[in-house]
Amino acid sequence: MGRYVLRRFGLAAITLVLLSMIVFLISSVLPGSVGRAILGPFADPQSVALVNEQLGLGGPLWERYFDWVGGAITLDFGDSYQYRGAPVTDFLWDALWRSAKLALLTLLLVVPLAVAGGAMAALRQGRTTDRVISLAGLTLAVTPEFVTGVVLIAVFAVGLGWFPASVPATFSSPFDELRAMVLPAVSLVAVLFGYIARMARAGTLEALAADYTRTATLKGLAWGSVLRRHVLRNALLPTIAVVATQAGYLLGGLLVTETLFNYPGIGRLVYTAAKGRDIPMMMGGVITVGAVFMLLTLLADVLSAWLNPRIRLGTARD
Amino acid sequence: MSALVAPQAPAIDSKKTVRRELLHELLRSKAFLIGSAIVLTWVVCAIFRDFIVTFDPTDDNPFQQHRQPLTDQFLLGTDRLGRDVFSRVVGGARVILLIAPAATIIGTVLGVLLGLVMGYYRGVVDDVLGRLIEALLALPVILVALLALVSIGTGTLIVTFVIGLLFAPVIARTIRAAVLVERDLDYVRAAQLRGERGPYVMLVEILPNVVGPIIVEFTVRLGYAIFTLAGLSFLGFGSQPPSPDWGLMIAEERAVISAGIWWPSIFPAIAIASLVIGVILIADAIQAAFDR
Amino acid sequence: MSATDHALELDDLRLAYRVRGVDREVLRGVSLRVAPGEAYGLVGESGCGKSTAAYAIMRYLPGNGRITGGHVRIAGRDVTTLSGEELRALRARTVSMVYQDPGQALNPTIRVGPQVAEAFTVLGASRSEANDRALQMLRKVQIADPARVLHRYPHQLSGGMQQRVVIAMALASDPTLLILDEPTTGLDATVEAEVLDLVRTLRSEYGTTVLFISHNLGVIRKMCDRVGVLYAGKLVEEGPAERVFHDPRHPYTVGLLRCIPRRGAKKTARLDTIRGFLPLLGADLPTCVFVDRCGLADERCRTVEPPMIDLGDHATRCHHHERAQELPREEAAATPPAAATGDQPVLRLRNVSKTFRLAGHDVHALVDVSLDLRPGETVGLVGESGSGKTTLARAILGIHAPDDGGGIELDGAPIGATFAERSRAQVSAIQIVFQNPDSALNRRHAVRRIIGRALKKLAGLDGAEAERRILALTEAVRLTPRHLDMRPSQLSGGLKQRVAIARAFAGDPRVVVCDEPTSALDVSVQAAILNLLADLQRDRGVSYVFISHDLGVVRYLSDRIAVLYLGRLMEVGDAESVFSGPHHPYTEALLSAVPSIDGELTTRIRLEGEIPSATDPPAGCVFHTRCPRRLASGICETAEPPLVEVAPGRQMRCHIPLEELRALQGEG
Amino acid sequence: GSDSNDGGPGSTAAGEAQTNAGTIGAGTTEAPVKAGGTLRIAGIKPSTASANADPVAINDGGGIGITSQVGQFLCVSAGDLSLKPSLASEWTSNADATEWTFTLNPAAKFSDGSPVTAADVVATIERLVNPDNASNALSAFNTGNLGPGGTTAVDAGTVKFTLSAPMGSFPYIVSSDNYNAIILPASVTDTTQFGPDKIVASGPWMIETFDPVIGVTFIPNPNYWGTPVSFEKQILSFFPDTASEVQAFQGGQVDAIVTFSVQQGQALLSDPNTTVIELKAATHRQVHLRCDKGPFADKRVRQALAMSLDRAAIIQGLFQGRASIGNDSPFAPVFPTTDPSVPQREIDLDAAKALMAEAGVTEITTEIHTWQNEEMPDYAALIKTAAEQLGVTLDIQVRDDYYEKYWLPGDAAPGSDIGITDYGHRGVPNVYLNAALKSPDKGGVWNASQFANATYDGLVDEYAGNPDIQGQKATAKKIQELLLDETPIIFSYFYNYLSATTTKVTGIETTAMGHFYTEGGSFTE
Ligand SMILES: Nc1ncnc2c1ncn2[C@@H]1O[C@H](COP(=O)(O)OP(=O)(O)OP(=O)(O)O)[C@@H](O)[C@H]1O
Ligand SMILES: Nc1ncnc2c1ncn2[C@@H]1O[C@H](COP(=O)(O)OP(=O)(O)OP(=O)(O)O)[C@@H](O)[C@H]1O
Ligand SMILES: [Mg+2]
Ligand SMILES: [Mg+2]
Repeated sequence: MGRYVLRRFGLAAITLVLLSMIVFLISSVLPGSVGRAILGPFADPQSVALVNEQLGLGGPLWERYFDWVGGAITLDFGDSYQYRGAPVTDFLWDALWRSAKLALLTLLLVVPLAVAGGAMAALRQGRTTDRVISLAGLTLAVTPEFVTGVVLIAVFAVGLGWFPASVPATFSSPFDELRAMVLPAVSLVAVLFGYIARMARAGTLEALAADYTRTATLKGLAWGSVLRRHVLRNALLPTIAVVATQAGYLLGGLLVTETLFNYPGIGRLVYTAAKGRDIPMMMGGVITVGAVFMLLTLLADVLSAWLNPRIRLGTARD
Repeated sequence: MSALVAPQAPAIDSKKTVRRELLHELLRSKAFLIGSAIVLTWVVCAIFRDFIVTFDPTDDNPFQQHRQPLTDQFLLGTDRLGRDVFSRVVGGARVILLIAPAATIIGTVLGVLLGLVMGYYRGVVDDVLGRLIEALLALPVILVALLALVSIGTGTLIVTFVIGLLFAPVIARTIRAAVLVERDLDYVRAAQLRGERGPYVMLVEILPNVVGPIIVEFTVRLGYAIFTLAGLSFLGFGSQPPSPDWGLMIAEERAVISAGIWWPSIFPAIAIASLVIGVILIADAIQAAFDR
Repeated sequence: MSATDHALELDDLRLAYRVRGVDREVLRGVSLRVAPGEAYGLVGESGCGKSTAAYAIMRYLPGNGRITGGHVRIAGRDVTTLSGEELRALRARTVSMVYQDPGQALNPTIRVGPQVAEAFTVLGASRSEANDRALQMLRKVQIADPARVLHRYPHQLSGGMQQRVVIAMALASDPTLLILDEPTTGLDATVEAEVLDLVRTLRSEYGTTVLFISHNLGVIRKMCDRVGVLYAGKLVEEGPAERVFHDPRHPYTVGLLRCIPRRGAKKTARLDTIRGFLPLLGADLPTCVFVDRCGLADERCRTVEPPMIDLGDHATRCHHHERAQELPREEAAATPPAAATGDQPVLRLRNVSKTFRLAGHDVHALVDVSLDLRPGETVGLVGESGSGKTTLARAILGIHAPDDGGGIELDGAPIGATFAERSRAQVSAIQIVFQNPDSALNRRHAVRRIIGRALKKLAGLDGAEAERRILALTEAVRLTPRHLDMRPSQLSGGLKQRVAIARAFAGDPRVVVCDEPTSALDVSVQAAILNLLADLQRDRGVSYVFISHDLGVVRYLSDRIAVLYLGRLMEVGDAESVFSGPHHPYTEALLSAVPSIDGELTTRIRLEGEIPSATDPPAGCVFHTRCPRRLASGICETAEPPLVEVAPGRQMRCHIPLEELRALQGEG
Repeated sequence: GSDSNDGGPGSTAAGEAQTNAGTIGAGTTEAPVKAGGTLRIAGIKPSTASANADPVAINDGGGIGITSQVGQFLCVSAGDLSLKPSLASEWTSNADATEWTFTLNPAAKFSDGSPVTAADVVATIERLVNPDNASNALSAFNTGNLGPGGTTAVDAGTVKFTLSAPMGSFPYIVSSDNYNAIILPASVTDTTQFGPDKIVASGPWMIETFDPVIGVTFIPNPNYWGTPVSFEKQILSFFPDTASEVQAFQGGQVDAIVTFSVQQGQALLSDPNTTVIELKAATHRQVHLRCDKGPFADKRVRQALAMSLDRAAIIQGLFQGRASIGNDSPFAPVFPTTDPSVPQREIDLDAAKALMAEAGVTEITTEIHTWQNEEMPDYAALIKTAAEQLGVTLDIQVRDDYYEKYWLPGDAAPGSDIGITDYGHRGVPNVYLNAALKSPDKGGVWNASQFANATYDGLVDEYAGNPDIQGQKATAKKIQELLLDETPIIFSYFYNYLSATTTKVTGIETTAMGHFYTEGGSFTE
């Protein structure tokens, strides 16, 4: 198990380095002048040249990359271009924390719902309940989040006025904050529900068809205990991995949702940084998203490995 | 070890009947029928656009009757420039049904080749490419697409290529898994044992056996291509105005939903959702048919 | 007889699976009775409905399965009408079941202890009581160190131990009826023998009624008092085991028995087969179910359904039961002349070792194997699972390069370690027939293409010449040109294996490695393939390295036998002398584990413990940890015996002199 | 503040004619006011340059929205385009308008209690005119002919600006029109962290918290020298676009929107609970046509294209009429110096086609570039449609890197044959006349159409140097006619500047540049 975790960590580290290279390459071909991007269209050419010089945008690519990596190892992603002088990390942690809160709320809502829904669909396989849950999940999962979001805003924020349409700068109470996060969270729940429910359904079906379930049933166990002790336990293993993967995506991926609801999370941070040619911010954000994603995947792997004695204890025989 | 395998008696099915069997399976699936009906509707819209639309989807009738609600003349109302929403929604089908399949084909071809090479050769090739793919997959596709588009600029062609390239790793991963299973089968060994070279084994021996996963993967990715392209258009990284692009239409008109002007944005939203759902329903049914 | 007298009674049981909207009949009215305390064996080819019958008894059917008629009574109670709760109670207390693949039957995420204890808690035991009784039960099934096993996860146990755990759970409720569905299929012969011994012991102890399902006639004979032969969902013959095996009265039973290589049979005598195939699921069979495959069938058989004819204690469903044993042979009985074997070895392995380097440890899969193979000769390779048979085969083929220091010679000249380093002639000279014909053939290629491509690559043939050779090969493997345009999915397992054989023979090989070529096939098909291999050897003078678990098959086909244990050759010798003894203690144990349909009772030589790991083989003689004849002197624990020639053409790796072995085994 | 208005002979403010500042909708309420409360304002997320609210760097409404709360100018360019005193109580110039003297209001204090002195003004202005500071105000001061060293303190309360050339409307250059020019204490040397460091200034509000991503909270300046504010707190939240602002406003999360567009703010225009503040302004879009090369080098083609546009319809369609028609010169109707007698260019397809024929052009295919901002892509679509009738095919390219690549032709930038650029409001048209249209080597630093015309350059110098409004008007007529003929840039419309508050808020004043003055505002009961 220790070896396994170590190995996975090593691989994740390599992947992260590769990711940083890819992103660095992409960002190094960003068009136009950074100085122009910072100072805006009407700035004097003289000023633009000055800023370009200040930012030290010279030197060969690999040299700049190693400079960057040197900092990144100590979690110093340099100073932001757009928030001149301010360290990128100040923004990153705030945005990450906010995204994490949103992600957490989303997961708290979606996981129990989707797992229960998926398991229920599996138990009623082929019947109406299954059809309804599967179809609804599928439909929600493939409906772009901005479509769901727009509808949610129109109905619950503008129409009924139950929840804010966007996230204000400050909150008078944690309750207010929670209320503001409901709509973005729900639009994310809609997207995730289908994935997780599908996974839970497949896992449950597999466990239901497994020989050990047959053993348990033929042992004369009550159906309830068969489900609890034998089916669900094994069915949830693959679901854990999906949840973690989706959590990773939540943090960075749903920049569309964050933009739509004006939620200052890390997705929007990267998006605005990219549009504003704020390369340090963009690099920092992308690497953070990637690292968090990998960490969560790793965690999920380790967790499912730990829950799965075959991996935890190693295979005694082959 | 000796697990007994049922000696299926010389089955009656020939090559043709295998396909017919699959088709029958699909035609019996409600999901497939509904999905096909939806997709077909949009395909018809795309192909016969000029016979269906009542106005030129791009630029007829500006300002004459902007933001008109639904009437007999304007079936789905008009938008802020007085353009017929119905015509634009119908015209939008052509936009998406050109670029989404194109992007998916690029991704599938690349992904399949990559998956074959990785799965077949394993070893260093697989490790290196695998890490690269892992690295790319650590970020949501839409985020990477955005970075790429910001760097190299937008445009239909570029977006198509970027999405294709970004889908390749995902597809490669699936195909690789299928190839890994195949390459451990004895027929591959038998081919190697008579001195076949790598490309022959991959393309002639293995490829035909992973057609199932490829078809499934293609349809699933097609659904997500539509999804992603719409998202990019919504963020302003897709087709250029005045192209009747659904994502763009929603982005342009979403602000006025609250003013009660819902038709210019809700209809494209329904269009996107229905097309993606249609494609995914088909993908689901195909997968189920292959799994059986 | 009143119904309550039977532990189990099936009364015209009919069952159908719904496939693509159509009900397909699987059980076509099965009636049988099992008396309390009796062991009843159910045999039949794969797919004839054995497992279906077992699950019908438990009323545990897949969603598309439905009992369409008849009754199942267990101790007089009709299972088909029980309520859910009654059914649960019945499963908990009265019937238990053990099935194939124990590894899958145990929940991988729960420790063995709680899983066994569950069987007691459903009976109302408290938790601690259940734990105690679980421990007792594990002792009963003779698991070594049961207290520790309780805390293990299933995957940490060997297959044999897993099956013991499953049996322990099954016997927990002291059931009146125990159903065993192929409980040993998939286990090694040595392990199988132990499990069967255990079942016998427990049965005599508990007096449980047993329904034993197997396709292996030897196992059934060993385990059962009575047998029923199932064919296409119908019981075609039933009676006391001895009578059914000695005086079969149904052509199907007769055919089945003829397919099996009997002790003493050699490849020079051809085996018989059963023509045709099992009818398709749900096929319309209005009269005798076997009529299409029967050599005795006449007009009556085609028009009148034979009833179950009572022959006193023995019953058969055949109009011609008196003539059953006169069933004409399907294969020409003519004894083909033996192939000439040359003296100069065609293939020579010199000190071949193979070490797999896994993360952290080395697996010594082959250690210093030297072996000669003469032209036209078959060397049978036997050994338990994991002993290195496949690894040896792969080393010969050049799939695995052997470790440095060893080498392979073809016709006296060394050849490349891997196939990539061999010339085309060398590659063509050594070919293989795989175990599983399903995966050995490309599902997407037609037979013509499969064979044609092999001809092109191995024989360098193209065009008309290739076409001619394709037809010749097709004929040689008893396929018809009609088959050439089919794809594997359209062929049965036996036909597929013929295609695979044709492919292997495309380049006129000198040596063909057969890695369990028949273990995936039913006995009737197996017989045909064995005949084919023998014919080809005779006609072409090819040499075989023949690997099989089935010692009967190996004995039938082989001229010489090599016994592998932990990657080492323990014994090599002439087939007859290896089988007749004296044997290496390991060979002795292997032989004694085989249940035979001839019913000769040999004393079981039990192997202690489990096969050690190839990563960390024991010091001294690698077999000493399990050897029943281990010397008291302690030399076995310290010194590894060399492989020495103990008699002309006979090598053995044992500290015990041959004479002493002869004496020991003679008196046993 | 002081009541004195229009100090000096060169003052250009003319409050009477074009005043249209005011409110529309149901908002003109006389309800009793209520002191206190937190005012929540929605603003667009500041641009990259404005992110830290550095007064030297800010370049957009987002930045102005912050600095105008905490800082003050020498004078204010009001909604009606008149100049009003602020830190300076009066200003005068010498006869040829090359020397301007400003008298500071002695009551003016910074929020730390220290008085605003001439030294502070000199330090602030010198920082802005210094080319080494990458100041966003450089072009403005270039237009105003003020360079480094031109600002001097006469005494503690008097500042003198010495110009390199006459500039009749110079006070606008140091007014709120030049939004970078808020006066900071001389002790401030580095303004780059203005927001985060909460640097002291003289306005009614002080920064309490500053988050460049989320927004800014303000508390009242205890040492404010003007009328104390009524609100007890003010929160400015940043939004990525108008659509989100409108949603937040409708959902009740904010009380005011700094500015919104007709297109995106449709819902507000008809909402009875909303007060819409509307100002006529000079805000516009320039459709530049390359004069030096390419398909539009022939002025007849340019004229034809300009003639193909149905401006009335455009204004109706894009702004529901809330805009003034443009006549292809920067002289917006709102400017007092604009001569309305110059005939308006109308749609005339026949004449346009005739011009094309005369120029011998039958078919043109090129790209029209712009960026994703408000109605600009739509405007491009309309131009495309109109142009098609003349055989001109325009492929629309909405690009993020418009300014880097397609606006001005340069070393690495191809520029564009035709493009659409957004220009903000100014109190006087001088910047438009100079930067956008003067020959590139004569100060036309934003000359996207590469228009070079010596007569024009001369006329603009004459216009700028003339301190008298009637004299300016005469020159303006010549400029208008010249530009109408040459048509280097199409000016179709100047749209009105819209802000919104809920009806519960009164007394807010805005400028079309993005200043949002809450000093006199309060909640109603
Ligand atoms: N759920 C099912 N649906 C449809 N057909 C089934 C189902 N289960 C089994 N069958 C088919 O029913 C037939 C009998 O199956 P069964 O498992 O009872 O055979 P068996 O005699 O136990 O064979 P084996 O020796 O391979 O275990 C086979 O042809 C099998 O393919
Ligand atoms: N590729 C491999 N990597 C590591 N170990 C291997 C590999 N192949 C075989 N082994 C190990 O080598 C030993 C011999 O395996 P081999 O497959 O030759 O046994 P076998 O006699 O053919 O068994 P079976 O009867 O189960 O087919 C086993 O311990 C096995 O685990
Ligand atoms: Mg079975
Ligand atoms: Mg093997």
